[in-house]
Order: sequence, then structure tokens, then C-alpha cells
Amino acid sequence: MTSVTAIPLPYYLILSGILFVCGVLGFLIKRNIITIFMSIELMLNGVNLSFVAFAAHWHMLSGQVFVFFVMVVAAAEAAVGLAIIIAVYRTRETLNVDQVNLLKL
Amino acid sequence: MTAITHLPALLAQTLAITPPTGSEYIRILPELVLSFFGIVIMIVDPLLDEDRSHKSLGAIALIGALAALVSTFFMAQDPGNAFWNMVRVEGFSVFFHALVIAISAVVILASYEYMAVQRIRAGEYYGLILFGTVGMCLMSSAVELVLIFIALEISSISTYILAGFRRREAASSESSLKYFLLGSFATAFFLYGVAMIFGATGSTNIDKIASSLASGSVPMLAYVAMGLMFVGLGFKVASAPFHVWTPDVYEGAPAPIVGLMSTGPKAAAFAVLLRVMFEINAPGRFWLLWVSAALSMTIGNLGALVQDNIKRLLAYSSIAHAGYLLVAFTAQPELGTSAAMFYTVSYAAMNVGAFAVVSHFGNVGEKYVTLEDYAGLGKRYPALAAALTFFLISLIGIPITGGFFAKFYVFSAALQSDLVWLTIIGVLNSAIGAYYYLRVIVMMYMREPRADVPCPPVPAATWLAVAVCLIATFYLGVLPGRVLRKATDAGMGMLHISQNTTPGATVASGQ
Amino acid sequence: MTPNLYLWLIPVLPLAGAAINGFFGRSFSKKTISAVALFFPGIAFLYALDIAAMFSSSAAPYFCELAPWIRAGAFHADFAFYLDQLSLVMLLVVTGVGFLIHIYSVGYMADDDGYYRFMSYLNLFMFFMLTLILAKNYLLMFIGWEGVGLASYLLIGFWFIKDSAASAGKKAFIVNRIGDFGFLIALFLLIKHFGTLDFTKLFEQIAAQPVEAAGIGTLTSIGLLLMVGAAGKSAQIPLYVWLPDAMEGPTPVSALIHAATMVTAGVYMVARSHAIFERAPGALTVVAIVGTLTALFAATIGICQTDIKKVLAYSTVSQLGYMFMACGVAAFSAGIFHLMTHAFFKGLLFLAAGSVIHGVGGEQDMRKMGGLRQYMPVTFATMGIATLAIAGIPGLAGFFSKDEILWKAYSSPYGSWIYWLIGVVTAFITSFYMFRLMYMTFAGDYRGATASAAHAHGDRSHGHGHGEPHESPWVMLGPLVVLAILSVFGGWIGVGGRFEHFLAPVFQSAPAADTVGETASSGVEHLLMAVSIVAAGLGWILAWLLYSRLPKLPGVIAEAFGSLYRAVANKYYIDELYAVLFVKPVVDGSSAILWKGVDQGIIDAIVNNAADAARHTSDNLRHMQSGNLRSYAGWVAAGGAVVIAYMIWMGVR
Amino acid sequence: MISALNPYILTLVTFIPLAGGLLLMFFPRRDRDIKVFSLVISLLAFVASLHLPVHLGSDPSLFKFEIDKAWIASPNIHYHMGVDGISVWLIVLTTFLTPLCVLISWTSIHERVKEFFILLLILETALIGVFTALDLFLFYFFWEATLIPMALLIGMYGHGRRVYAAVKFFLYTMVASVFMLAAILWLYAKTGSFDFVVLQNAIRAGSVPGFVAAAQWLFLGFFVAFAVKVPLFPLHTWLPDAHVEAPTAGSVLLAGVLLKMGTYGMLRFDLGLFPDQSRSNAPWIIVLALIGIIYGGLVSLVQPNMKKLIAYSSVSHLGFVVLGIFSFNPAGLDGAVFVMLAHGIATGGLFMLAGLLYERRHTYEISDFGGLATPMPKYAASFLFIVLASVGLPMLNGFIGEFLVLSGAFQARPIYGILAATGVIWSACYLLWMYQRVFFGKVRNDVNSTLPDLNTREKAALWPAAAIALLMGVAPLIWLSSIDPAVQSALQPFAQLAAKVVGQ
Amino acid sequence: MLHLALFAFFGIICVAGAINLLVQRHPINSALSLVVVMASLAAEYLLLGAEFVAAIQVIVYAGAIMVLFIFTIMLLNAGEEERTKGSRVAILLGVPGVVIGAVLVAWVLIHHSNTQSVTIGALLGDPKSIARLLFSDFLLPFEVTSVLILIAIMGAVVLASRPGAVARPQTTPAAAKEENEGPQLVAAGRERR
Repeated sequence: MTSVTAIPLPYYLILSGILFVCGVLGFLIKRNIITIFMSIELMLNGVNLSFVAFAAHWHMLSGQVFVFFVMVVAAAEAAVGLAIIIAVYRTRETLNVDQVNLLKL
Repeated sequence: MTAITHLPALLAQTLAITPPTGSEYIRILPELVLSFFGIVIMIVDPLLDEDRSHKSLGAIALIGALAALVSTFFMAQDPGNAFWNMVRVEGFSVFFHALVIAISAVVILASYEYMAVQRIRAGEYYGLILFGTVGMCLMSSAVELVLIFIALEISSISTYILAGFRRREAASSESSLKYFLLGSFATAFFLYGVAMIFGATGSTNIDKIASSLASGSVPMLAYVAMGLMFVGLGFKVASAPFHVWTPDVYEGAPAPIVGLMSTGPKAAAFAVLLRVMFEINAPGRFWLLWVSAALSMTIGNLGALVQDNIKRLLAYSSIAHAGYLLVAFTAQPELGTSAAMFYTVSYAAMNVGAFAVVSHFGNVGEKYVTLEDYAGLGKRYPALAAALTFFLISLIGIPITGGFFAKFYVFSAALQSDLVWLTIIGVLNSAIGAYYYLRVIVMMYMREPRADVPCPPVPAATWLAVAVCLIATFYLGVLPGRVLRKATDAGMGMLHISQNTTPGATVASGQ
Repeated sequence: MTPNLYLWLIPVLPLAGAAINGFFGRSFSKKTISAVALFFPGIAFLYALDIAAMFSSSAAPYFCELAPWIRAGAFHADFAFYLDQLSLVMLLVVTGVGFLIHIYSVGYMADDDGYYRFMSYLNLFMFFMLTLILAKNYLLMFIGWEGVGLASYLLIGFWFIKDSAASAGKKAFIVNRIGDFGFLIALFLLIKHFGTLDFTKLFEQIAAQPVEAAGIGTLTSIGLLLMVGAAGKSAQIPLYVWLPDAMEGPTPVSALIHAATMVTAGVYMVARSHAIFERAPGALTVVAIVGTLTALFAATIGICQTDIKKVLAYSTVSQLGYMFMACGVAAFSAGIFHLMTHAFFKGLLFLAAGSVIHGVGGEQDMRKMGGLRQYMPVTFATMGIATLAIAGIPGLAGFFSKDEILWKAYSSPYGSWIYWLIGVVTAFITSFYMFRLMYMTFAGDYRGATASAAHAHGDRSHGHGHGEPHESPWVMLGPLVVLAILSVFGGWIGVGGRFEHFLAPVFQSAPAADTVGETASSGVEHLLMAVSIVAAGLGWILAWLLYSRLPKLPGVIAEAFGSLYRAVANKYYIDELYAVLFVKPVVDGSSAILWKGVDQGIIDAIVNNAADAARHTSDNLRHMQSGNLRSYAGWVAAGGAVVIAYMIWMGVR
Repeated sequence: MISALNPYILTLVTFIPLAGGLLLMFFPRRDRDIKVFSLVISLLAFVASLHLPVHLGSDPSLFKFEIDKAWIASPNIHYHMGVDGISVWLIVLTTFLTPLCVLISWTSIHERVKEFFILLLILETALIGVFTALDLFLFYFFWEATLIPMALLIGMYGHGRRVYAAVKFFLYTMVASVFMLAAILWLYAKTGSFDFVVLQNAIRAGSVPGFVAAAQWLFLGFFVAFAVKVPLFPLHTWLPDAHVEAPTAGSVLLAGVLLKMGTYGMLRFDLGLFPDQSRSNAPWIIVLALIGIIYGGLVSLVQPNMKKLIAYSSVSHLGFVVLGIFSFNPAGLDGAVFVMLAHGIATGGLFMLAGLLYERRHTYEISDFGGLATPMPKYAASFLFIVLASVGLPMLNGFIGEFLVLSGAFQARPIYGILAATGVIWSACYLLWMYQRVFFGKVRNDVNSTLPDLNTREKAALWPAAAIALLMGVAPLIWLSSIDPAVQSALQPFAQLAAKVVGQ
Repeated sequence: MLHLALFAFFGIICVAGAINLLVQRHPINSALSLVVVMASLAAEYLLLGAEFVAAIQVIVYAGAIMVLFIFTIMLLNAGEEERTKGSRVAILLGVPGVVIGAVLVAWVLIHHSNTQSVTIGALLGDPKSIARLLFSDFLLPFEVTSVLILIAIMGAVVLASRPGAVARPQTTPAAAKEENEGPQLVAAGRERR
């Protein structure tokens, strides 16, 4: 059923992979906690894309349903995460992750 | 979850879907009970006078946990799948339900005094424990990766929050942050793995995945997927090299909560790992687990040698124990499963107990958690110190304690699978491990007490918690037979192996 | 057929005495103690006499199986006693002389507050000595053997306040241990090859063995090892060093243990093992050489000693050398004969010396004596007799036995004229230093300090201090007299080889000894006898010249032979040599190399370093926990990468 | 005693002390009652244990008083106990020494008295258990169970560097015994049984899969654990520290019984389960034992500290035991077992005596003493007696064992016997020298001139030991008559081995 | 063709946004670029025919979640992030690891994922069919998410509220150490009522 307007699945997968990797890299190199958190969201988005892509590939809607759950989780995480970040900011007066290293060794 | 009550009718009218039967609700009864009590707590909390609320709330939470424990019994009555094969009730899930719920019950008990001393908001605390337990329970019974993912998130997020509950200490919020960020990071890996397995097999149902992997050649994606899922789960069970978060988080988090998260979510995560590795006969897992086990044992034990903070020390020890547990995963499934399950139980017993004691000694703001503070506790709290000693002995793995049999089963399973070297690494590690547990005992008994360390009286609740753990540890150390039997049956059930053909059985009967 | 003589009673009686005094003596009165201490050995002595009376050579040997002792696998050893002519002689000597010395001690030690201890030790010694003599197997003999060692340890160190005494005791025990080491190995060899230590069984088997040609065979090595043991016990080269030091003990001890009885145990043992030695000529030669050399060597040292007891001690060593010389030429009976006479006159000498020391208030240095004959005539008389005896003046005990030995040394098939020559020279020296002793002690005028400075010496044998030397009480002199009589007539039983024939049944298996004695022309015998008599005479005259006629001369001679003199006076520096060769290296080596070096330096170091290494790795490991979130993420990511890589590899495989 | 309780006597003997200890936990902290009670308990255990040799029966080579009940279904662990002519005496030794320990600790323990005696009694149970267990798991259980109380005794009631000593002791044994655990697990994994007898038969029948390949490692696994306990030469350095720091009672049990666990283990399990490997490994083991004998002697010669000296002497004596065991002949093994007992009594006595001195002067340094024989003659006499027993003077217990071991070793290979026999000289050297420095000469240190002599309690603690030492020397048959058959049967496989060798 | 062009277009925007997120040093910019990423992703979803998902993506993600982020950034008025040398591991170990892993995964995706193509609307994710699925097969997860959200709310409440807000009377003697803090906290507790 491949038509002229078809796009090979791997393209989507690669795209999602790139997003995911960008997220990981962001986690590794960003200093600002909020940005780090955003890069996690980026990773999730990447995953979402591959979910949808696979869904299309298998002709299974469940793949799309997963995306909702992921979003919900992302939302919940966002709420909690930002609350935590606020709490940390209260006690530390900083958002630089390199300075949040009270606990070590 | 309140929606559930009126939902079936609605479904029936709108989209002609046969609603779940009553028995299917029974199969998630513990979860329902827990959520119900959680909600009750949330409702009751504002109504109560803040000064005294923590007692009554704790009572409610405890009742809820016990009720859930009872309900697992009902749940166990009719095994089977529920909610369109989302959850499965079988020996395996029942086993972990009981374990997890019991853990949170004891932790709730142990938190009684802690609440009072640390001046923590009781409502959310207990509520989160109960809701978190829901997540853990679902992790053990879910056979659908998406549900597993959500359950995992529930238990994780609740523990992220609980870790940050000592809000006057910067350490607590920091540990919360670290746990949260790294946790989500790892979860993303897990999720990516799920996506790939979905892509590889077109399903996220454990059974379907298993069957499709079993039929024909395993697609490449599946390997990658397994790898990614292992990263996520390995992080949750704190196995090297994904253990890095453990010491910091444990050090910062409230002691009873450490007791919880070093056992409850861990046990649940191991349950998931068992399903993923064994029920889906995960391809190419052996060396992954082997190396991870060896690394965890070694890093954990070596890292603990020089720790002066008890919580941190126990954190490293928990890494090491995760390693021992993973040894079981390298063994043949039918041997390894039961060994691993038994290990989770006995580890829970001794570790929760240890942390209960630690949380009492810690006192306001957990000021007294270094080895120096433990000097001479044998004189001040003979009984409590003796209890802690017993737990530590169990952690070392000396006979008549659950810890011994746990190690014992794991290693004999490994040996029966001819994993001689891993076993040797393991026993050597347990020998090294003896040293740092011994340091604590030495401190308590062989040093003079420090005058400046206050010793408040031990409240009944703490006693009860410690006693429960003590009895459990001792029972597992003297008569492990029954629990092991249960574990074996459950494991066989999960692996869809019929009883009479298992090597485990021959072992059990001996010659 | 053998009437059951309750042999075991003989050793056990003194043991009872020892036990009673040992446990309760502290609360007893001196009289009671003396009574107990004398009663039991007395009975033993009487019983021994009784046995001797009813002893019939035809019935010998007598056995007495008391009780089983050790049973391990095939190996058995029992409490079994054995009496034949040989052990009878020993029995009489030991009980007799022993009893006399007990009596003597009652007087000599009367004022010592450790009196009960002393007496019970003496009894204990009697017990072990008699066990040694009457044992029916080597193991039981070994009990006695070690036991007498213990007793001598206790008695030498009796005045343990004196460090010298304590050390001397220890030295005696340890040197003996070295000997016992050889003895033990010999026993193991016997067990290994013959499976038993029982004399009768053993010697039956050995009798079957052929005589070993020179060179090391089993029997030879056994013999040599036994000789090591004997050398330790009987103070032969190279293990004699303990005996002179042993003089730190009270004089009766020196008399009983270090002259009359214990030190002769070695000779007895060799004689007892004659069956072995006769089949090991190599061993015999060694015994003879060791004996001869010891005899000469010790005698030379004796010349320059000034301590009266030391002189006697070296004389003892030298006399023991004679006995081994005899054994070495397979003239066992001669050896035993000399053993007996020696017991008489040497015991007497020591007792007399004790009486002298007692008389002059504890002084032992002969240079501080002199002219004592008018103060203590009886002592002088008896000691004189003993001196004549040991010097080998005809008619007295020593003459017969020594002459017998010299003759055998010359005539026996194992013998040689060299032995004889050295023997004679030794005889000359012996008579010289003995008479030197007599002159220095009894002749001339009293040179001692009349004040009671004596007490500084620590010998508490002398309670109330007073200036004048004085004769000892009769309880001490009695034994002297008796022994004097024995020293005179004890030798006559040997005349015409009667003694030898009495012992013949024991040694009959000896191939040649006496038969050769007959064949050799008695002319030669008399000639040699004359020579030795002349030698003795010369010794006497020389002593008379140097120490009575021209007392200045000795100093002059000493000057003349400066270094040699000093060497002799210092016992050839043997003790120092041993200290440098053995003691120091062992102690320092153990301390420096083994303990500090191996134990702490290596083993513990390794252990601790391992621990430190672990701690160090751990310390490095913690730095994985930098506390920085991104590093943790880095670990996770890297780990993840590895996992993925591995999984993909698995996949493509 | 009634032979009716034969099936239960072992359980009784083993657990009487433990029960006592548990009862003690609920005692009020009135020290006197506690002491009296624990004395009574330990005596009770002793009396009960006397039942064993009395009713051991005609053929001590078999396991007697056996009790075999299933304990845990999976793994297949049995509560299997039984004794033969060898272990029975070790049990009696334990129960004999414990009351003495109680007496000796009467006044020397001031604080945490209750805990002390509880630990002591628990330790006794564990020790007895080690000698009664016939189930490898049970054995390992008791084996490990001795660790904690002993370590606590050293660490809580010791002196000076007690913590270091306790930890060292614990870790040494722990590290070594995990190898044994691994070996045990292997055996279990292959046979599905922990039962000593079952395993023995299985191995002799050659029905254990993969045994031949693994046997050497298994042997080593067991051997290392035992060698550390013994302790064999290079592994001995924990002993001096542990002894010096331990409280008197601890040292007594440590030297008296704990070390025997190692040699007993070698005799029962290494020889019992791995005869071939024992044979093939014997040479180097014996070399180590010889080194231990001589080395121990020489090192203790130069120890400035009384307890250290005795500790090293233990290294030397236990070397004799190992030597005897691995010379594989009746004399050797009889001797080995006998030395175990004799050493238990003699060295136990020595430690008691040293402890008494420490109570009076709070030092073990030999140089602090001298001339003690004057102020305390009874003490000196007792000390001398025990020293002589330890030196191996005939008619005392030390001699019999050493003689048998030496002759056994000599039969195995003359050089062994000869080298080992030098130990006889060394023992005389270091002990007598020590004795001289402590007791002889003038009292140099005025403090010593007024030291009290033995009192009645101390006599009650010492003289039984002395009496037994004498009895063992004079009438060793009482012991040998039951040890010998057991040893013979233990040597059965070796006889067959030799026969095989001859056959080929 | 057009299809491919669209894919490429949004894909490039998407990646550009992602990279921009990394390079931007002010959180606000990062946040905005993340919004860009999400929007373009929505477009990709549309290309895949997942229209409902696309809608939700815009509404929930870009709309709700990102607003939350930006709100927080504002609240904490986070400034430029300073380039601190925090972690060698992350740079030396993590980044290379990630790159390697990425390459490997990419290789797998290209070669070993079945390379069949998908077209526009290959699978229509219309609300009805999704709802049917959501309320039948995924009923339980759906309900369970409620618990998740509940937890999130509680967590937010607890963590975001100021520490002193809840005062407990000093229940143990040990607590007496903190007189300085105690009273004022109690006061705070009252005034909160």
C-alpha cells in the first residue's frame, strides 16, 4: 500500500531518536535545573513520536493512546518537579545544578 | 478512582462495551482499598487539629494498610486476568502485594514517632505512602507495559515527594531533586524501551510480547528495547552502574522513607524485572545481569567500607544487596525466581527494621546518624541496640537470620546453574561486607557512650515496628520453608511451569 | 614362676612421701616433715634389701605388670616393672645412697624455711629415679628420665631467689631436653622398626639382628641417638655444661643427683641397651671416644677450679667419662662397677664438702679455707678416704673399678691403647686436683673471714652466724662415715670379676668382653695396673709439692702459662662459646627475623595492607559519588550506552 | 545417669547453656545472682555431658546418641546430631572449661556482667553444637554462631586494642569460612543433602556428579576455613592479638576450644569427605604444620607479653595436632586428638593463671614481674604444674599426645618426626624462661611483694584443671580407649587407599 | 513528495528547536524553543494521521505544561545560567557514551526496523475510536492516572508550601533544642488558620 506520498518509517524513528538524544545531552550539559527538566520533557516527546510512528506502522491505535498516558505522566511530573525545584530554590537560593551538591561521597 | 463506581453503566450506554465484572474489581481490591483510605486521609486531614492529627491519621493509614493486607487474601481467592488483560492475579502478584503492603504498614508504624519528632505534615505523608503503595501493587500485578509504566511513575513520584519531606533540611530537598530528575531521566529510558518493544512486536502486553519473541527470530529492536528497559529498571533497583543516586538520596531522605523506598519500590521493581526478564524470556540478558550483579556487589560493599553516616552506609549496603539479588536473575529462571523473591522478603524485613531503629536514634532533624553518635548505644538502649545488631547480623548473612537464608538460596541457585565464579565473587563480597556492619556493632558495644547524644524513650509504635521486623527476620532465619514454598509456587506460576517438573522441587525434597 | 615382688611399691613409696610433704608439709613441724621424708625412702631401701636378699639369679629377671598405660593403634606401653641383676645393683645404690643423703639433708637443711619443699623434692626425685631403673620399657624409663630432670630442675633452683640458681636449673632442664630429643628420636626409630618399646620383646628381636658393619645402619643410628640422650643426662661432651652450674643447688642435691645417681642414669641406659650397642660397633666407638675425651677434658678443667663444689663437679664429669669409656669398649659391667663405687666415694666427697661448707658458714671458695682438719676431723678423715678412693690408691673402691675400666679399655676387642693412655693421664690429673683440694681445704691455716660475712653468700644452710669453723652434727657425719666405709670396702666385691659374673646374665649376650679378659696374659694386666698406681701417686706428690710445700709456686706457674691458665680457669670458654653460637642467634633471630620480621613485617603487613587497599579503593570509589547530578546522569548514560552496545552486539551475533 | 534419654541427651547438652542464657536475659541486674546462676547452668551442662562418655557404648567408632529430624524442608536441612569417640571428649572439654571460666571471671568482670555471662553461655552452646552437628548446614550454623559472641566478648570486655583484635578475629574467620560455605553449597547443589553421612557415602560411592573435578577446590574451601581457626602457620596472626586483648574467660575458651574447632573440622570433614585430596595435599600441609611448630616456639621465646607467649605456644601446639592428623596413622591421629584435649586443659589453665595475675596487677608484661614465687607460693606451684603439663613432661597430659603425634609423624616420614620433636626443646625453653623471669629471683617491683596468693575460688577454678592434667597423663586410656576406635574408623578409607595403591 | 517535504520541514524545525534548547543559556529561551519543538511535533503527528494526539499535544503540552514551566521560571526569576565546571564525568563519559549509543541505535533503526513506509492518514486517530479504546482496553490505566494526578497535586501542595507553614508543638525533649524556631512557627501556624 505504499503510495507516492509515503515516508519511510525510519525517518520518524530517527527524528524521535534525535529528539531523545538531544534531551539526554541537554540533561548532561545544561546547568539550570529547569532547563534540565525541560530536556527530560524533550526526551518524552521523542518517545511519543516513535509511539505514534509505530502505531501507524502496526495499524494499532493503542500506540496513540500511550501518548496520552505519557502526557499525563509528563504533566504530573511537571507539577511535582517544579514544586521540588521551588523547594530547592528556597533552601539554596540557586538553580545551578552544579551548586546543589551538599550530599556527596 | 471514585469515577469507577458509576462508570460501567455509562460505558454500557455510550459505547456498547461489556463492563468489567465484579470479580475483576476483586482482583484490584487492595489497590481500591488503599486508594480509598488515601482519599479518606486527605478528607480527614483538614478537619483535624493539626497538633494531634498525625496520631489519628497514622491510625487511619495503618488500618488502611492492614485492610489492604486482608483484601489481598480475597484477591488471592480467584486468580486470573482483569480489565482486558491489564492486570493478572496469580501467586506471584499476590506474593508481592502482600509484601509491599506489609512493608508500608510497618513503615507507617515506624513513622509514628518520626512524625511527632520531626514535625512533618502527617496528612500528605501517610496519603502519599498509601497511594505510592497502590503503584507498587500495580507494578507487581500489571502485565501491560503501559500500566507498568504508570504504576512505576506513581510509586516513583510519591517517593520523590516523600524524599523531600524533611523540608527544613536542604539535604532533604536536594535528595528529592536528585531522585526526581534522575528518576525521570531513567524512566524516559524505560519508556523508550517500551516504545521500541512495541515497535518490535506490535504489542505491549507481556504475554503477547513473549509469544511473539518466542516465535521466529528475535528482531534487533527487541534487543535494544530490552537494553533500554533494563537501564530504567536497573536504576529503580539501584544496581550498578545505575546506582549512583542511591547514597545521596538515602542520606537526605527521612529515615522511615528510606526504609520504605529501599524495600517497597525496590521489591516492586524487582517484580517487574522478573516479569520482563523471565516471563518475557528476555534475549541476551545473561551477561548483562551477571556483570551488573558483580559490579553492584563489589561497588556496594567497597563503597560502604569507609562511610561514617549510617544511612549512607545502609544505602551502599542496599546497592550490594541489589547485587546479590541480581545473582538470582542469572540463575535458571525456575531456581532464580524463588530465590529472588525470598531475598526481597528477608531484605525488606531486616532493612525496614534497621531503618526503624535508625529513625529513632536519629532524633530531631536526624542529627545523630553518624557512627560516632552510635557509640555506646548498647549501654543506653540495650534492647534496641540488640535489635539493630540482629538486623545487621542478618545483613551480614549469619545463620538463624533471614539474611543468611536469602543469600543461601541465591547462591545455591547460582551454583545449581553452575555459576561458580559469580558465587565466589558473591561470598567474598559478603565477607567484605561483614566489616562495615561490624563497625556499627563495634561502635554500639565497644565504645563509651557520648554524653551529648540525647536518648528519648522508645515509643510503643516503634517497638511494635521493630518487633515485627525482628520476628519476621528471625522466622525467616529459622523456618524459611513456608515462605520459600510460596515463593517457589508463585515463581512457577509466573513462569507457567507446572510444579512437579521443577528442579526446585527436587531440591526441596532432596535425597 | 617368678614370685610377684611388688616392684611398683619401691618407686611409689617415695612418691607418697613427696605428695604428703608437698601438699601438707607447709603446716607440718620440722620433725614430722623429717619423719615422713625419711620413712618412705627408708622403707623403700629396706624393701630393696629384702628383694636383694631373696634375689636369685636363676629366677631373674622379675616382671611386674602394674597397669596398661597407652594403647594407640598397634602401639602399647604399660606401667610394667622389671628387675634383673643390673637394675638390682642400681636399685641398691640408689635407695641406699639416696637414703643416706636423705638423713644427711635432715641436718644440712634443718634451718632452711623451704625445708618441707626440699624434702618432698628429694622424695620426688627418688620416685622418678627408681621408675627409671625399674622400668620394663623405654617409655616408662623415659618418664623417670624426664622426671629426674624435673627433680634436678626443682632442686638446683631450690634457692630461686638467687638468679644464678634459677638459671642453672633452667639450663640443666633445657640441656637435658636436648639430650631427650635424641632419646625420643631413638624411641621413634625403635617403634618404627620393632613396633614396641618393651625391653624383653625388643631385645629378643634385636638379638636376631646381625651385627652392623661400621657405618650408619638402623641400630647404629639408634645407638647414637641413645648416646645423645645419655650425654645429656650424664653430662658428656658436648652437653656437660649444665652440671657445673648445677652446683648452685644445695650440697646434698649435688651429692645425690649430680654425683651418685641421676647423672649415672645415662650409663645405666647405655648398659641397659647393650644389646643394641653390641650390634652397632660404630655407636660403641663413638661412646668410647666421647667418654674418653670427656674424662680428660673435664679433669683438666678441674685443676684450676677454686670453688670446692665445682672441682667435684668436674671430677664427676670426668668419672662419668670413665664409665662411658667402659661402656664404649663393651665392658658394661666394668662401667656399672665404677658407677657403684663412684656413687660411694663421690657421694661421700660431696657430703663432706657440704659439711665443710656448713662448717665455715657457707663459704665455697677453697682459697678462703685451709687448716680445717683440726676444726672438723671427722669430715677430714672421711673426705680423705674418699679422695684416696677416687685417686685410685690401691685397696680402695675407686682403685678396683677404675683399674678394671683401664684394663678393659686396653684389652677389649673394641678397646685400644689410646683409651688406656688417656685414662691413665686422667687418673694422674684426678689424683692431682683431688689432693690439691684436700690440701687447700684442710692443710695450712684457716684463711677464711671469721666474721659472719658468709651469709652474704645466700647459702642458708647455716642459720646462726659465728666466726669459728666447726664440725657438723652427727646426723650429717653419720652418713659420711657409712659412705666412707663403703668407699673403702665397696670395691672388694669386684675382685676376681665377682661383680662381673654377677652381672654376666644380663650382658651374657656381649660377644667377647670377659673371655678376652682371660686370654690376655695377667702379666700385662699387672704392669698396666702398676702404671696407673704410679700415675695416681705422682698426682698426689705434685699436689703436695704445689699446695703444701711451696704454696707460692701455683701462682708462678699460673703466670707462666698465662693464657692457657686463664683458658682452663674459664672452662675453655665453652659456656661463652655456646652462648655466642646457639643462644644468642636463636633469641635475636627469633625476635628480629621471625617475630618482628615475618610475623609483623610480612604476614600482618600483608593483611593490613590488604585492608588498607580495600579502604583505599573504597575511598576512590566514593568519588564516583561527586554529588553532582550531571555526573550521575553521565554514569547512567554511559552505562546505558554500554548496555545498548552489548545488546546490539548480542543481536547481530 | 539414665540411658533412657540417650536420644535427647545431645540436644540437652547443647542447649542447656543457651536456655540458661535466655533465662539470664530476664534476670534483674544483681550480679551475684547472675554469676551463681550461670555457674549452676554451666555445671549442669557439664554433668549432663558426662552422660556421653559414660554411655558411649562398646563401639565408639560409630555415631552415638544420634538424633535426626527434618528441620527445613527446602533446602533439605536436618537437625542431625551425633557424637563418636572423638567429638564426645571435645564436648566434655567444653563443658568442663566453661564453669572454670565462670569462676575465673567472678570478680574480673565489673560492668555489663549480665551480658557477659549471657554471651559466655551462648558461646558454649555454639561450641558444643559445632562438635555435635552431623549436618553440614547445622555445623556451619554453629561454626558461625561462635563468631559473634566471641567477638563481642573480646570487644566488650577486652583490654587495650580490643576492638582491633575483635574485628581482626571476626574478619579472619568470616573471610575464611565463606569458602567453606561455598564448598558446602556446591556439595548441596550436587547432592541435595547436607547430611555428613549421606554425603560421605555418596562421595565414596562416587555418585556425586562433577566431584572429581571440583574435589580439590572443595577440600581447599573447607581446609582454609579450618586452617584459619587452627591457626595454621601463615594464617595465625589474628591469634596473638585476639588472645592478648581478650578477657580471661575468652582466652580460655578461645585457646581451649575454639582452636579445636579447626582441627576437629579437618579430622571430621577434610579427612572424612575428601580422603584422596587429604592425602595428596598432606605434604605441604605438614610442612606448614612443622613451620608452625618451630616458628611458634621460637617466636614465643621472645615475647615480652605473657599472653602473647602463650598464644604463640598455642600455634606451636596446634601445629602438632595438624601434623598428627595428616600423618594418617593411628598413633598420629590418637595423638592429635589427645593433644587437642591436653592443650585445651593446659593452655586453658595457663590463661586462667595469667588472668589471675592480670586481675592483681593489670599487666601481662613479663618484665613487670619477677620473684613472684616468694609472695604467692601456691600460685607459683600451680603455675609450675601447668607449665610442666604444657611442656609435655611425662605423667602429665602434654606428653602422651605429643609422643603419639611425634611417633606417628615419624612413622609417616622420619624427618617430620625429627623436625617436630625439636618443638619439645623449644617449649621447654620459652615456658621455663618465662617462668623463671616471672617467679624466680628477688621481687624487683615492690607492688608485687604484697600480691595476695590464690583464694579459694581461684583454687576451685585451677585445681580441677591441674587434676585432670595429671589424670590424663597417668591414665590416658580413659580417653584413648574411646578415641582409638573412632580414629581407626576415620582411617578406614586411607587403609583402602593404601590397599588400592598396593593393588595397582 | 509534498508529504516528504512537509515531514522534512517540520522535522528540521523540530530538531532546530531541540538544538536551540541546548544552546540557549537563558531558561526562557530554552522553554520557548521547547514550545517550538512541541508545535512542530504536533504537525508531524498530523502527518501520521494522529489528529487527536496532535490536538492534545498542542493543548496539553504546549499549552498547559509549558506555561507551568515558564511560570516557574518567572517565579524564580531564573537568569542566565553560568558556565560552571561541575562535572567531568558528564562531559568525558556521558556525552561520548550518548553519542556512541545514539549512533548504534540509529544504525539499528535504519537497518533493522522493518523499513516499510507509512502514508498520510495511514491510521486515523479520530476521537471516537481512541475513546473506545481508552474506555475499554485502557480503562484501568486511565483510572489509575487519577491516582497519579492526585499524588502530583499533593506533592505540589506539600513541597511548594513554605516549610514553617506547618507547626507542631514540641513533642519531645529533644525538640526543645530549637527554641528559637519553635514559637514563631506556632505563630505562623495560627495565622494560617
